[in-house]
Amino acid sequence: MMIPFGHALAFAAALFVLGLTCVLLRRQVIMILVGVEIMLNAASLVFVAASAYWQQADGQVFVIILMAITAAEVAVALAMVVYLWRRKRSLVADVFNGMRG
Amino acid sequence: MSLLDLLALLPVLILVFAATTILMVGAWYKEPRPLIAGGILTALLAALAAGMVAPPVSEIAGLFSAGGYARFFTILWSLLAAAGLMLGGRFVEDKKIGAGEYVSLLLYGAAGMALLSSATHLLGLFLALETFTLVFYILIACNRDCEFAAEAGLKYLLMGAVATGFMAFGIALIYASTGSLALPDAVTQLTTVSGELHAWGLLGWGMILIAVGFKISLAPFHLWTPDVYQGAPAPVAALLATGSKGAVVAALVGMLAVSGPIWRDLVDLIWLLAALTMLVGAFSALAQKNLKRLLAYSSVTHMGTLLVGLLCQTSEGLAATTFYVVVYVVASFGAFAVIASLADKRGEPMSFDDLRGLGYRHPLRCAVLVLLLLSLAGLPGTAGFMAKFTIFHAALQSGYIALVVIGVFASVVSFAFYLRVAMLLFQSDKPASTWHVGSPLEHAVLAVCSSAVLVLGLFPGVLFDLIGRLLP
Amino acid sequence: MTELTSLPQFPWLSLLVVLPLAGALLCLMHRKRPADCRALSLATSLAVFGVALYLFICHGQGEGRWLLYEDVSWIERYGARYVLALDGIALLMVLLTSFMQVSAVLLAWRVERHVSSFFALLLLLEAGLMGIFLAYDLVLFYLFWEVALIPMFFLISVWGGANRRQAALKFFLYTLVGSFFMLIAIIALYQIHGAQSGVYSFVIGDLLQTQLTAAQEGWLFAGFMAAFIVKSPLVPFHTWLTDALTESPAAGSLDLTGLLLKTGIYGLIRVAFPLFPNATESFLPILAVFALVGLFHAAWSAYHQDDIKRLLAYSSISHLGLVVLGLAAWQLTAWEGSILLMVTHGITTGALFVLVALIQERTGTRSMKELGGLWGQTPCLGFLFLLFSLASLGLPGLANFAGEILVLLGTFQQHPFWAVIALLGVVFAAAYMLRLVQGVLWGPVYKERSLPDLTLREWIILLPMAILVVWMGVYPEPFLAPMHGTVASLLAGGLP
Amino acid sequence: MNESLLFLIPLLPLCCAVINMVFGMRLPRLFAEVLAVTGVAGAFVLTLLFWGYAEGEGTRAVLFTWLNSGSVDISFALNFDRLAAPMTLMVTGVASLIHLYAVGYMHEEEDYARFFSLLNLFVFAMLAIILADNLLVLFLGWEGVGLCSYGLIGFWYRKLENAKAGVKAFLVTRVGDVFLAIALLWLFAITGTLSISEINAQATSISPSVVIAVSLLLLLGACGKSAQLPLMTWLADAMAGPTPVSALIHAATMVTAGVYLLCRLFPLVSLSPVAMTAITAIGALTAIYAATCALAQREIKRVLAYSTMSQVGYMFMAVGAGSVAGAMFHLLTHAFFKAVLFMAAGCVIHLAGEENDIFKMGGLTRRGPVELFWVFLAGAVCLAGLPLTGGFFSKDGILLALFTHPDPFYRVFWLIGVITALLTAFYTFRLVYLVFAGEYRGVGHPHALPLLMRWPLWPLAFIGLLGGLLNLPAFVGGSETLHHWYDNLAGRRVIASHEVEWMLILLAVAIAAVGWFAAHWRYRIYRAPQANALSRFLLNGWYADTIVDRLFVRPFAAMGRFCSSGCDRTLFDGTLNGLAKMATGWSSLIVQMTTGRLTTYLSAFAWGFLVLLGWFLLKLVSGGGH
Repeated sequence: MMIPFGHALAFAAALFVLGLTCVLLRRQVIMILVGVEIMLNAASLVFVAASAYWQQADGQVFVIILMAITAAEVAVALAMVVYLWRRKRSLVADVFNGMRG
Repeated sequence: MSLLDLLALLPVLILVFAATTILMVGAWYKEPRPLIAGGILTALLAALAAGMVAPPVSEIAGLFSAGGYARFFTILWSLLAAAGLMLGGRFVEDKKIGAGEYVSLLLYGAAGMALLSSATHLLGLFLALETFTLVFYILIACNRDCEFAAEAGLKYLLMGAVATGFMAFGIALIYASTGSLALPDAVTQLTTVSGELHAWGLLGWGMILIAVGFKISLAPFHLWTPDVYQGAPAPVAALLATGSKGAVVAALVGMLAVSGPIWRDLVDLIWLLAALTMLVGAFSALAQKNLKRLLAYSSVTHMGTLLVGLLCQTSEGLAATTFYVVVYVVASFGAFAVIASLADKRGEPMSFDDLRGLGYRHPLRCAVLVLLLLSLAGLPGTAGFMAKFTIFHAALQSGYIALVVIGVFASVVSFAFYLRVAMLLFQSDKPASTWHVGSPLEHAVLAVCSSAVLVLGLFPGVLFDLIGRLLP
Repeated sequence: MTELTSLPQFPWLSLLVVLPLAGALLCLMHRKRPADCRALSLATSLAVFGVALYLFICHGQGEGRWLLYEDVSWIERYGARYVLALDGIALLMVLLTSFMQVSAVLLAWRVERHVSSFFALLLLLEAGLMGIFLAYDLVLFYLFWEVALIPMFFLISVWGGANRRQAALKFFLYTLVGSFFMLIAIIALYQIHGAQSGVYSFVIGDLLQTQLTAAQEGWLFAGFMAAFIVKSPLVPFHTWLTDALTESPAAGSLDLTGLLLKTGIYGLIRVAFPLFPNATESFLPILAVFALVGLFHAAWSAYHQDDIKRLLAYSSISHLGLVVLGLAAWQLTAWEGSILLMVTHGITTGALFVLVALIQERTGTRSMKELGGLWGQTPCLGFLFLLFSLASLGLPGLANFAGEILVLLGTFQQHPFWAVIALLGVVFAAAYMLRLVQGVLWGPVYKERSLPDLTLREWIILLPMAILVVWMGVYPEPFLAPMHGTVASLLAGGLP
Repeated sequence: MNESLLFLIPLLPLCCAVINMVFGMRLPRLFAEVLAVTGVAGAFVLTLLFWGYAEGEGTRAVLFTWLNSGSVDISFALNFDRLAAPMTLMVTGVASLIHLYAVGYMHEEEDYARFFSLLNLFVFAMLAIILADNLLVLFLGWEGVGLCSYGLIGFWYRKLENAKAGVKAFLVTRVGDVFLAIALLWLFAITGTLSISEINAQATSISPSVVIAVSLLLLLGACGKSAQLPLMTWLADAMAGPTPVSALIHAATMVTAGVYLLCRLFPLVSLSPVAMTAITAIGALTAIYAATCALAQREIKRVLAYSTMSQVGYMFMAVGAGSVAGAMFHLLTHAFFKAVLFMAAGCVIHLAGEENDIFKMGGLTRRGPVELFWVFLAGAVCLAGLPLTGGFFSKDGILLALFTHPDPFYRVFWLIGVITALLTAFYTFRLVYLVFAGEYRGVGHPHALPLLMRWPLWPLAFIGLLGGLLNLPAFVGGSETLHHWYDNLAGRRVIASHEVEWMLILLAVAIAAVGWFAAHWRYRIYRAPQANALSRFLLNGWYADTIVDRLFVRPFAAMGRFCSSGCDRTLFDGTLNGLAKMATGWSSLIVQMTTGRLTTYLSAFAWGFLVLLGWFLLKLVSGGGH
């Protein structure tokens, strides 16, 4: 195998952090969701790399299931986005701060 | 995946298939009551199946255990789903929500919790977790009349999504470091591998911890809790506060039970989390002016206490934790049930102004509420005391004296805010307005919860022995 | 005492606990019919009193450590058992409790708001107290210990005076903090004992044999003391009491001062001292200092009060200081005096609280500035007020004197100095009690108003107390006799 | 007759008291009065009947066990012996007459039942003291008389100062009681018993130092009840009570309880010369102090009160000089003539229209029945110690005992006694002149004197005058009856040559005469008194009250303020409230984390993550990760 495991992990970690940063810095609900997707992809990457490293299929199975779950999650999320837009005509996350304390 | 596996999976299958059917039927047939009834029956049936049908295999497809412990929680969550449906009935009717959807979602959720509690494989764990998380994304936001529902939904959704990210990545790292997803190995390998991989694995555990921290709202990942509980309809909040958390804890307990103490390197981190959670929860609750938020924060405190039990990693501690989970679920669910049963067209009585003097309008249910709150506080004679007692016992045995002292301190504070509610309810300065009389089903739920709290408080021996036998 | 398994007999002790509980439940069921609730709770408390009286007469003179002993397995997993044990001291406390309870119910006859709940809470309180006085298993003891707080809490916070909620919370949390320390100590002791003997048990009798290092014993003892000292209460942990007593409704303050206060000292006698003899030995002098400080502090504070209820609250604290001093002397006579004084103080101060309640009913005030000359307006009430005040300042021939003189006689033999200091407190007691009497009975009439004298119900409450006060002052023998054996064995089993 | 019938003596008054207390107001007035009188008179008769029991070693009677715990075993027991018998007789006798007088005196009082029951109760308590076989029963009576005096002094409770006077009496005497109690505890700790006879028997085996201490404690106790220095302040104020009360409590009986106590425990007390000297000194000081105060008093009853104080001082001196017989002798005679004086004073006040101030009296011989004057005079001459009266002999006996005491230092006390006698004679006749001589200076209208207020005075007056016969000294041909009656209890036998005795007699006569003439010269014609510093000083009893107030009362109140508002309110509650505030403060601080904005919540993840990473770094740096 040409790519050392460590590099893969490092790259995935970087990706994860990027995704997290996106989640933290963007205010738009959509963009936050995108950030989450990136984080999940980082996870998938690790799985793939690991399954290659350990010579097992489990990791790839997990990746596939992960995709499915992500899809479902996104579906719900988008429905929610529409719902929110109807209510407040805005998708800035911090607009929804009716409850606090 | 043989037939025997399917037989072993029967309770969950019942839940899922019934859920799907009801979903289908609900599309054409809008009459809520029969659908709800069907859902309740299904849940009870599932519980019955879990109790009666002995599983032919001990493990299902290497993903889920079919052991007594898993069965126990399957029964518990199924019953909880039934109770949730009992509470939800009136809510669905009043708010004109598709009964089919509601029922099926609840059943799916129950299935997810059941699977989670019996997961023996990180994949299964992740799957189950996501199942009921998705369900709650929808359920929380389902009340269109409440101005906060959408907000609650959004908050839970985004937080949940991020948590999922952490979860997935954590599992991935563990897999990377150990090369296995099956539970005992996945965690026990970690002790054998060394160097870089070990570090990655620990990191993975840390991330899982963060994700779990979100699910069972440990400080500082608890911030969403009060908002979501406040925005979510009481029946849903009840499930969210009890089932979704209980299932996760149950999964952790199972994990620790099969694979022995695995947190050697994480102990002081968890110690910190527990202490922080107990204190933050207690003190935040002290400042609340809204019953649902107060219950949210109280649940935070309880999760901290649970973590103490988990931290021990001894059989003593795990048994205590399990007991605590059951007791907490019953009491907390009951508390939300009281709110749900009082709710009417105006919404739910949760602000302290609504509660003031309510005890003279609805003495019985307010008395029940006080009883449940006292149980949550841990008054001797109620189940809550026995639960706290066992946890402290285990903690002292493992030598976590400081944690016990903190826990005691936290429970003093929590007594303060629970009693404040109790006084509020029976404060006769100005007459309170009348709320809904509550449906028989709701009263039944309350009766069950309160009697359970008392019985478990006075004769906890039964449950102790059961748990002692079930723990793998 | 483990070899003393449950004797084949009717479970009288459980009956003492269960009867009030049943009464409470029945009361709650008859929420719509207050009259029935009154009758019901009166019947219940009378029945309990009957049982207690039966025990006093038929089982009062038993030999050995226990008069009655009930032992049923409860929580096997933790070795907690349902053990109720009756000895001479417990017998007296039970008798006192049931007696006071009857008065309390009669006193609460006039309560108008939420009658059924009120009586239910009263009965619940009685059950809790009975449990505290009888339980011989630490978990059970702790259970009753806490359960007894709840009814008191609601009695104060719902039916209490002006700033009742604050007082109620203070009362509850303060005592709670103390008892949590006890909880930790209980668990720790349990584990130490289990680790040593392999037998995990919460029964005090078993735990007596635990071998503790000095440090362990000290810490555990401190844990228990935290609960008992706060409950007793010893100065400076007493401020919750004054507020609670002042704010709580008449029946509540009757039970609080007459019974709930005694639980702390009772806990010392029954739990803390026997379990930790060495720590006790080294702690006794400190305890004595606590007691004396409390005695004088409370006496002085009482002298300064204008609210007569608050004055009485302080007087209670002062008396309990003497009781604790007697215990600290660790001498048979002193102990018997202390226990007798607990009982008599319960009756006299309780009666005074009743009278204060009646005065407040009639005049609508508790301030000495707005009282005076009551003797002329309500002679019978005045006479009883004078009688109980004299008893409480320790006039020979009345109840408290018997206890006090025994305490002093005993204490002087061990520590003359303590006794002499305590004696000065006697003058102080006279000072504030006479000030009270003068403010209420003598002097010019504050306002010319036609006040009714004692009604029949009030006579029924007070007359037995008056008779007892004289009887116990002149012939306390029947009340001393049952405790001789118990006290002796406690003292023997106590210090090595 | 078995001896336990002796209990009828104290119990009879008690029962009557209780009956009166409970049913008094519901019974016809006459019945209540008859009941009260019979109670006491019955006791008197019984005492006569049982007189035989007192001879020899006396008789013990046990009723039942009072306290029994461990080594403590105390029962209600009487000891009717030669010391107790005459005292009992005197108390019951005088009390019966006073009760009769009281019936007349209180015939307009509404609240008669309380009055009579308290009087009877008092007699009971007094009898308990006298007949007590153990110190605890004695203590019962001791406190009992205190209580009754409290109730009787403050009888007219509507006037606050009366009630206050009552409280004062109770408290001051209670201070004395504390010392008595300490002595009691101590004696029990040493001897293991409280029976007086046994204590006296074991007295010699007690270490001297302890004896001194205990005796001094007993002395202080006695001072409380007998209004001796330093616990004398209550007696003068106690005159606020009705006159019969003053007569009964403050003349005849209660104040002599202290003397009786010392005589009872004489075998113990006499073992320590120090204590004896202290007793004498206290007596002497009190005697002269009270006499000086009496010189300047304006109220007739206060004069008598102070004179009582000083006479009791004589009795103390007698005890101190070791002559129990002398003390008891003076005690008995004094009881009679002082009772007469008080009751007569009551009549006088009636005649003067409830006027107490002797400067607003005068000429009362012409306003009232003349026999009143003679009775009063009889009392007065006894008090002044004119020759051949009872007072003369008893006082002379005491002076003789002092004079002949082996310790020369006692001569000083003797001198004080003599001076006091002079003063006594002077203020007594001052009183007589101011009240009876000259013109009426008051404005009040005389009230009629009911018969019951007049004739009880006669017997007392006669006994007072002829009291000397009780213990007529040998050298005037008397057979010292009382002394022989007491024999081994009588204490030191006073032996003196006839010359000395005659010398002292003459001296006493001279003194009495001088006092009388001085008063005659000063007060026969009334001259308005000029108030100077000295007279004010004496009028206020050397400002003793002020001193006590400054030294004890105010500090006590201050402590009360400090403890209640200073400690409890500010310190303890302050701390608690501070804690509560702190908790709420924290909570409001923590709650601010929940901003309600999603970004905050999400950043919590980040923070958690960072902490996690940091923690791992820490572990790695510290050689973690294996």
